[in-house]
Amino acid sequence: MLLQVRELKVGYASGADVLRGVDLSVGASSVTGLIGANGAGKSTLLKTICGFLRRRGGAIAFDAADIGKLQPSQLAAHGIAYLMEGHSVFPGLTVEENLILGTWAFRKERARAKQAVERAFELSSVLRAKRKVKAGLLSGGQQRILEMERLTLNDPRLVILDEPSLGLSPKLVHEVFERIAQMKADGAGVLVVDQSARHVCAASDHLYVLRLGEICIEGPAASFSDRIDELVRNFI
Amino acid sequence: MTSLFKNFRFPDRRALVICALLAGLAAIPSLVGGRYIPAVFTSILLFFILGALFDFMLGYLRIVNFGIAGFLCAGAYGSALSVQYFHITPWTGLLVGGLASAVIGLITGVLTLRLRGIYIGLTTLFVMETLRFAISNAREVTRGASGLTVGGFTPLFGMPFPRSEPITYYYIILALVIVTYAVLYAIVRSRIGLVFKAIRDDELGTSVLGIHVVRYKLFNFVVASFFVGVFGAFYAHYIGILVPTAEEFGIQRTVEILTIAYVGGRGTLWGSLLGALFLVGMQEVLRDLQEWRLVIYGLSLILIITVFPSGFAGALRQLGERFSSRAGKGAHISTKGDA
Amino acid sequence: MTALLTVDHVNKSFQGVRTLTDVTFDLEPGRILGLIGPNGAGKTTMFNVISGIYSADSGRVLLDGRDITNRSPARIAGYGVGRTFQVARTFNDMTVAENLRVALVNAGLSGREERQRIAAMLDRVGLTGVRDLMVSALPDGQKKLLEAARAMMTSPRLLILDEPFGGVSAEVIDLLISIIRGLVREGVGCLVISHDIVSLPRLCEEVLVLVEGKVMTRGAISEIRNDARIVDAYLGA
Amino acid sequence: MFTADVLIQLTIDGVSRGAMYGLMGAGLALIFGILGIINMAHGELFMLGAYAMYFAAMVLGVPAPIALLISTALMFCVGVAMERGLIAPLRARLGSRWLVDGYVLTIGIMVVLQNLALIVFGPREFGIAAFWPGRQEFGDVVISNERVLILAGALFTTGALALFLKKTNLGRAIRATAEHPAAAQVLGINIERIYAITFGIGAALAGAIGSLLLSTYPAYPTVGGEVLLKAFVVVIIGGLGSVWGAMLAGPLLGLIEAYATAFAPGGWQNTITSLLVLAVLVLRPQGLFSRQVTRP
Amino acid sequence: ADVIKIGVVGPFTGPSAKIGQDIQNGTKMALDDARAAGELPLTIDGKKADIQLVWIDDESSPEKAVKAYRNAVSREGIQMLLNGWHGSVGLALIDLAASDGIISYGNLAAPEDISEKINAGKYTNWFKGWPAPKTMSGLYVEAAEDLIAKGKWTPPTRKAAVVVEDSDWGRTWGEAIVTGLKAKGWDVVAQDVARNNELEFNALLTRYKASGVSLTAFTLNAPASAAAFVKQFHSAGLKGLLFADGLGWASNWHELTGDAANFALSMDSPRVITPEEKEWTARFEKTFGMPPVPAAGGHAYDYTRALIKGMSVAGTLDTTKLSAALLATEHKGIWQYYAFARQPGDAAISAYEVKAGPFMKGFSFPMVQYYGDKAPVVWPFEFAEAEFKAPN
Ligand SMILES: Nc1ncnc2c1ncn2[C@@H]1O[C@H](COP(=O)(O)OP(=O)(O)OP(=O)(O)O)[C@@H](O)[C@H]1O
Ligand SMILES: Nc1ncnc2c1ncn2[C@@H]1O[C@H](COP(=O)(O)OP(=O)(O)OP(=O)(O)O)[C@@H](O)[C@H]1O
Ligand SMILES: CC(C)C[C@H](N)C(=O)O
Ligand SMILES: [Mg+2]
Ligand SMILES: [Mg+2]
Repeated sequence: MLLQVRELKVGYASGADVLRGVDLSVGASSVTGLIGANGAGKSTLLKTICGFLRRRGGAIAFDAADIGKLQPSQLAAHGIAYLMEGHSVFPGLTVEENLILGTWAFRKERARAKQAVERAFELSSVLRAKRKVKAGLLSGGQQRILEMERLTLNDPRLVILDEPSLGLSPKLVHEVFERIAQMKADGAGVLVVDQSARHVCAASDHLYVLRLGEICIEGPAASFSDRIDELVRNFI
Repeated sequence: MTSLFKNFRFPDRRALVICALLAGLAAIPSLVGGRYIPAVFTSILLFFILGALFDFMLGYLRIVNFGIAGFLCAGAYGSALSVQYFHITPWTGLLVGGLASAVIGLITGVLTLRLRGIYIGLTTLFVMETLRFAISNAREVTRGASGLTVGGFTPLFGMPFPRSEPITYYYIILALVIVTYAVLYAIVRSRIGLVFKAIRDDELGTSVLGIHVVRYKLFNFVVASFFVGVFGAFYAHYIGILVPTAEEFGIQRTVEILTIAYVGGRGTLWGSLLGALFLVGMQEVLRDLQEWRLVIYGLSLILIITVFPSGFAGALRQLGERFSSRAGKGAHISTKGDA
Repeated sequence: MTALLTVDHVNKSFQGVRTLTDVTFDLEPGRILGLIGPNGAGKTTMFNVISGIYSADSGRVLLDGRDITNRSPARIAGYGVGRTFQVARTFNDMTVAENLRVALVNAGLSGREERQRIAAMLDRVGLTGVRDLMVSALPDGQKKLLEAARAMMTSPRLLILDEPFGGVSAEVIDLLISIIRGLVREGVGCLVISHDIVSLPRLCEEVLVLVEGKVMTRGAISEIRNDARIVDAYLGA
Repeated sequence: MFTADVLIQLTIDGVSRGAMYGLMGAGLALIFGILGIINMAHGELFMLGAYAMYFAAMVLGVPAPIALLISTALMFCVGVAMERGLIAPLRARLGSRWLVDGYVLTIGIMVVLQNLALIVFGPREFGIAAFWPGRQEFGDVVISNERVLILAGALFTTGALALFLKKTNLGRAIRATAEHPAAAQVLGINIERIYAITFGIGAALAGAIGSLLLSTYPAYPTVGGEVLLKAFVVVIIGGLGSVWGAMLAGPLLGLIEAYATAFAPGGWQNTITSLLVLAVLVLRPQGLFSRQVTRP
Repeated sequence: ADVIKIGVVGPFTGPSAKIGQDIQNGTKMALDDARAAGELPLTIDGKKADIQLVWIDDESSPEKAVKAYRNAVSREGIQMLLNGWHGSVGLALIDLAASDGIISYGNLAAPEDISEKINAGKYTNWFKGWPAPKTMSGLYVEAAEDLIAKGKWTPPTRKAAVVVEDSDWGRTWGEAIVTGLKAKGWDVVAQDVARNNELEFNALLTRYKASGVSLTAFTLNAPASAAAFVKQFHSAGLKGLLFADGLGWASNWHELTGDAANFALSMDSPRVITPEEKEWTARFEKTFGMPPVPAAGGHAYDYTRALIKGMSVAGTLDTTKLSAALLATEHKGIWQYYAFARQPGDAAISAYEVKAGPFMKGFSFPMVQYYGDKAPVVWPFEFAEAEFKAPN
């Protein structure tokens, strides 16, 4: 397993845990989906894995090594990419500069960094058209596209996505999930949180449902595909 | 705007605590007597209320008013000059000083309406400097850098206010502080105060609710300017000499006030009382250390803000919260409280 | 019957780039119109023009026949336009109840009426349980819900919602839909941007399609699903 | 009386004094933009730079250019140490809300440094007559060699700083950290290091200017107050946190001062200068050079 | 033995700390010297009494001064005030001291307002230690005219420019010199006010140069300002004479200006001329590790010695008697000859003000001309140590 979370306990206020012992794992070359109602603790879980929150109990292992004390700035070096909740472009930097910063982890390898940026522009016509525009002026969806592109520049091994489809048009949602499939094909492990249970279910190999800080259902995604509506109704 | 005060309940716990504190404050100098302690406490009260007024803008609207000393200046000269040229009493002068400052506040506010909080505050820095330089140059009227000598308060109801007896001035400022504080408190506890906080959080989000953000900002700013002016007028008649220097009415004085507001705690009004007690008090206690006194003063600023990042008031509140949560009450997070 | 909202040949560009071109449409009271289109089509910009955050380069916006073009956001809100934002702009340093209270400031209610109204709204959107919680502690989905509730608190006649379903879980979407429908039944007009083509049809029948700043069509969702141009630009294969 | 020569002379004067305001402001703006605090101790960094220069050049007898490098490097270290030792702990305690409280911290630092300087060096001025005595004459227009030096130094530094921020990876990372620290971290940028380096650069800039200007601004405990105010003004005119803005606003302020001094009636120069600054602010409320980068 | 507590006023910290420290050191030195000379302890009301100093740090702000003063009076129980510097602080203290019945001796606050207050008759307790500025600055004009009359200098034009700092001192100094210049037929083309501590003068100088000024006069309290002016005057290539009032308050002026000060003239301080002055200066520098500013440290020293002398003459602390004794006591100090006027006009514009007068006959400063690292007296001619050098 690429990522293993055991018995994870996390909270904000003293005394009240938001995650109350979560177990979850993500394998290489696979997509793991995580769904749950608003406030279930999905974002909290991802933030903790990525070092933005300190756990109160449990363990987080990446490649079998403990990463519970990871600083967010070490993520990239470990090959972990994280799409944060909310917007995370650098608004005053141009689209191009935003992408260049996506190569920070291997900035010393100039040729590779340059190539990665160019490839991103080839892939996305939206970004190409806005190359020299300040990222803060893009529309909500365009910013999301930029974030997705920036994230994949350094060929991460583990990709953690918090609501990648938020604010995207149906067409682009489709593309995002194709992209996820592509990452999986390239050997990466993907952990994806999204409100669109249907999409997550369709794209995932393994599915977790988080409810009030606990995993209440878990299993191969295929086993849910026919009863996804029921799942959503009952647990989300 | 009357309906805006609707939600205000007066004798709540906090208000009572404040009243008790003020009563205590009234007692100390009278009990101790002499001329020194009343003089020091006059300073403490003056800086407390200036800190609270600073915080009224800072803590509620995020206006860091770097020009506050300019409004003090407007009030001081406003009163002193009208006493001199129009022969009003210093008591009327308090009002005139307040109005002079409020008018400048209004003009500044109207000019800077469109600016974000920090810009309004910084713009006032230049209002302050312009005013100071203008006073300095209008020598025929203000005596400029030579200093304007100002008479003390005239007897009221047969009570004399000789400047040689600081205790009498202490009672004047105590009364002024109580009135001012009550007004500020009423405002921040009312709907207007709620709107202030909303504006502080998100201006655009407030305006799409149909709230004219600018009017509220202006209201806040003019009210604060008015009271700062009143205390400027008090200062003029208390100190007896006005000079338009940076130490008196420029950036140095602003920094003194700002420090007290921050050390006391933002967004609390009463925090400034702790700030003024501590900082003014410490300066007096350490007087004998001469230049080391200021080093210690600076170090304690660093220390205080590192140990109690949200000021004394914040520290007290946290203490209170820990207390109440241990008592089993709600354990949720409050990132920010109010008055 | 006159339209509640009329958008009349509105143009808007940024640094020379056309974002809205001759946008024209209207909305009658008691109706809901969906606004869809690819990312960057200009939907949010349209909202910003209507609510006075951006000024239109040319063209007019009328509310009940009254010209509200380029008025200040507060004035326009005062005329009865309530809105939400794509990324919720709640007051995060206040409690949930206080957020709603701010919206009532101009209503001139007594303290008791005010408390009743807030309680009723909290109940309606199911936030009573978190009424005294700081908004910064709410999950994103609930912030969107709260923001919508806050906009409704001002008793608008036109409600414009930017992606109210984005990041909101299914149950809450259901709730939102029923609340909005309730308002519309009372005669409120409603304009909704959404990329959620699963939920949108449950809210409204009619949509306006904006592509590259131009109105492409207006029509029933069922028809639009079969429009090749829209499938190509927006829906995807 | 106001011939072309006079105007040229005034322009040279305005730009050369303004270049220094601009650089001080740039450092202040950089620190404000990235760390979010207005560094009230910025003038004291200038002061320390001036003392360092004096002791290196006059007491130890190091040649001036090398002394300049030494004091700049020293001030970089002082800046980094200050950030690590005093500012970082506060940030760690307060998280994202710490910014506003930075004032008191830096005011504390200001008071301590000022009075320590008074105790350690005494109140007297440590200054020198000139690094490079003499002047250049072009007809009636004269410019002292000192000013040429300062102008060249300021231009060079401005350019270098601009290039650094615009074109290098570190520069981009600094800007990115200012805008979205968490996102920067996710990309692998160690923001703690960025903060320290940024503060170091700001301090080094202040120190370098303090060194360069030693002949006009001798080292004494309260010299910082003078410069801080100018830097402050520049940062505001330029648009808070905008480094470019500050670098352009510096010469602008210098020109305003020079022309106001020359043309305003005696005594009213200061009033007019501050009125002009006020006018600039009211007419361009976001600061002259800042451009909007976020939208609703 | 009893102790007499005396509050010494000065800006010991803050922007004018150099002045403050000099006042402090001068006062301490005077006490030591008096003790060595057997003048201390004093005999007061038949009992031995020594003097203890209490520092009243005004931090250059009247508000701070009032608190410090109250502290000194109430907590420390001072019985007298000594020395002081800022005009504004003097003005804030004069009323308080009067109502507390406290004598203030030798305060250097110069304002005419203080003289006027004394003239109004209420303040028999304020011994004003520095004559009003107009008494002093007029002498510059006299000197200039003298030089011209003697043919030592021929101004190319009769145009002059005056720059002053923005303080009471600066403003009144400027007004006096401008009046003096105009009376002698000078055309004062510019009268400017610089911010306190201003260091940029090029723009002003450009204007002066363009208008063909041949006499420039400034008074700038801060050494850095005075030095900056002198240097920029030099590098702007202005012609003519420069009156650099305040440059003399910088003990290390040559370090700051180099040879840019050549030809400039000052009449702002006592000068180290006599052997006593030389001895005193050397001793001061040795004791405190820095050269003194005679205008602050020197006067503070002298006034302290004079006060001790007056007190021992009075033999009592009774305000009226002591005040009378101090008024009657004349003192030949190291730097000046000190005598206080009994009524206005008496070489002073008010009573209780130190009397101006020629060298060692009253309070006066000689005019020095800077050249190289020397500043010899060049005027009045009878005390001249060097010949005046005309600037090119
Ligand atoms: N900064 C915070 N302070 C306090 N509590 C918080 C904070 N952020 C989140 N919470 C609490 O943690 C719980 C989980 O929030 P989280 O954001 O992880 O939910 P989520 O599953 O991502 O929801 P959504 O689908 O809306 O994004 C919520 O109940 C919320 O109240
Ligand atoms: N203030 C601005 N300055 C410059 N360009 C802007 C500004 N606001 C919007 N734009 C541009 O206008 C276009 C339309 O943006 P808008 O936000 O209206 O799109 P949208 O339809 O809401 O898209 P999405 O569905 O992604 O939110 C985008 O290309 C955007 O870059
Ligand atoms: C130069 C000094 C004589 C200044 C004077 N003491 C004053 O401030 O009034
Ligand atoms: Mg979430
Ligand atoms: Mg949008």
